[in-house]
Amino acid sequence: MDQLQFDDATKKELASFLEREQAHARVNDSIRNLTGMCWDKCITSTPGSRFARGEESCLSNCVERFLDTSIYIVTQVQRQQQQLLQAQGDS
Amino acid sequence: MDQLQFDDATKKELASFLEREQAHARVNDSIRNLTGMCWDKCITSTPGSRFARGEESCLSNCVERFLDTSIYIVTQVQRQQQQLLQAQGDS
Amino acid sequence: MDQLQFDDATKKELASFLEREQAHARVNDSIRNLTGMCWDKCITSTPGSRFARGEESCLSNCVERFLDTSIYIVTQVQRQQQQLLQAQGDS
Amino acid sequence: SIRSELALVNVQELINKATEKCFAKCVPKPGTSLTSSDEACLARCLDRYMEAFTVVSRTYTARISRESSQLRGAAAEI
Amino acid sequence: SIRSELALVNVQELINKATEKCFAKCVPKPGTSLTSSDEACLARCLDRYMEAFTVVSRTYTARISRESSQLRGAAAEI
Amino acid sequence: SIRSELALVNVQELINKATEKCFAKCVPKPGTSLTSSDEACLARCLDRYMEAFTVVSRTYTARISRESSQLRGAAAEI
Repeated sequence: MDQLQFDDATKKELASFLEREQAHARVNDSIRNLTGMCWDKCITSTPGSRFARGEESCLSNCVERFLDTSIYIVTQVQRQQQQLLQAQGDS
Repeated sequence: MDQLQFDDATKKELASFLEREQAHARVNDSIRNLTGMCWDKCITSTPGSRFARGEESCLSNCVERFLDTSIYIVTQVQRQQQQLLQAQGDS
Repeated sequence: MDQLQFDDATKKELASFLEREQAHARVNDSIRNLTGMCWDKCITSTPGSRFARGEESCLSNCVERFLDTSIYIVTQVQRQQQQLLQAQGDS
Repeated sequence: SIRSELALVNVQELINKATEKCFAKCVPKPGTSLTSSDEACLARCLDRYMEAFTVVSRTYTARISRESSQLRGAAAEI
Repeated sequence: SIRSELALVNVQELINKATEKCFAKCVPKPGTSLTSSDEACLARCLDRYMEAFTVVSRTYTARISRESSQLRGAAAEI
Repeated sequence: SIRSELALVNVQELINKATEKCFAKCVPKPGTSLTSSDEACLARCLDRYMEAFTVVSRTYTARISRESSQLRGAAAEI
């Protein structure tokens, strides 16, 4: 618990290291959450010695369509906000 | 990451600002959680261009009854604790 | 928010106190989570003035079997990792 | 500022929740693409989710302010 | 103290969980008020939830202490 | 190091999730012991869960790198 002293270059390097690690951790969280969600959606049979027909493609479709959905929804929100701003500018 | 020095008045102001913001964040969390929970309870049809009959009133009833439930349960817990304390005092 | 100065013995004591408390908090979290999960699995009837037949034994079996499952799965993971390491050593 | 950052986090988490709920409702069996009828469902679902948030928010806030004015009233009687 | 604050947090989270589970069980279709039969259901549900917590807690603690005494026994044999 | 600690946390949370999902699937009615058929189900379930994680991870990573190369392409056109 001693006080550490860093010079500015080290501080910057440290900050960018931490940022990269946090981005990495966020990706890991997303993949883990998507695995749980898509597992519930796609794996409905009792687990066998391999995936049942259609389960594996369901998993990758689930990830792709979820990301499509996420992009679509963010775009919708942005469009609505812009319309709101425009309407305010017009009045 | 330099050490900041505040006088006592500033410290107090800062503490009360943070407290207000935390209370605000807790209210936001509650509203978001209630929205998710009441959505699952009340919105059972495919989403249409407006709420289906009864869905909007179900949402507000859901919030009110959940808060009633929360108050009722806390009151019950307190009553039971008091009875416990009284029973200990009698023996 | 004044800076506190501790000698080494106090620092050690503090660290081990915090560690014990964190372990305690983790046990409390596990018990709360298990209660929620086993409640959903075992308590399917409307709550009565006592547990319905089989509900209480279901709850304790749920805890025991979940811990069995947890141990079994960790053992499997470790076994597979060892096989992987061995296969790498052989090649 | 701390305040606008908290507000941003709140909006982001609301959008994440809407995404999760609307994906569950509108894309029950994910196929090889998002069809235009999936997208139409998502757009309506998003509108309804935001409306639900407004209803919940309004009801919650009204209730809290009702309860705290009752508390103040009760305190004044003492 | 830290200890009693942690205990308080634990109790509060337990009560929050009980509220959530019992609301789901006893108020499936929220109406314009909490009826007396809703309240009776909630009271019984709360009692059962706390009893379930006790059963889980007892079983968990007994298992952990059984396992750790086995570990100590195994260590002694080495 | 921070990096390996984060990786460890990720693996532990993955195993916790697999345990939760496989317990739900393979032990729907917990009895007085884990039978050998429960264990066989758990072993297969764990293998499938890890395979699902690999599929999701591969799909997600490929998508992200596709999107960011598109972004770079779009930026180059300006």
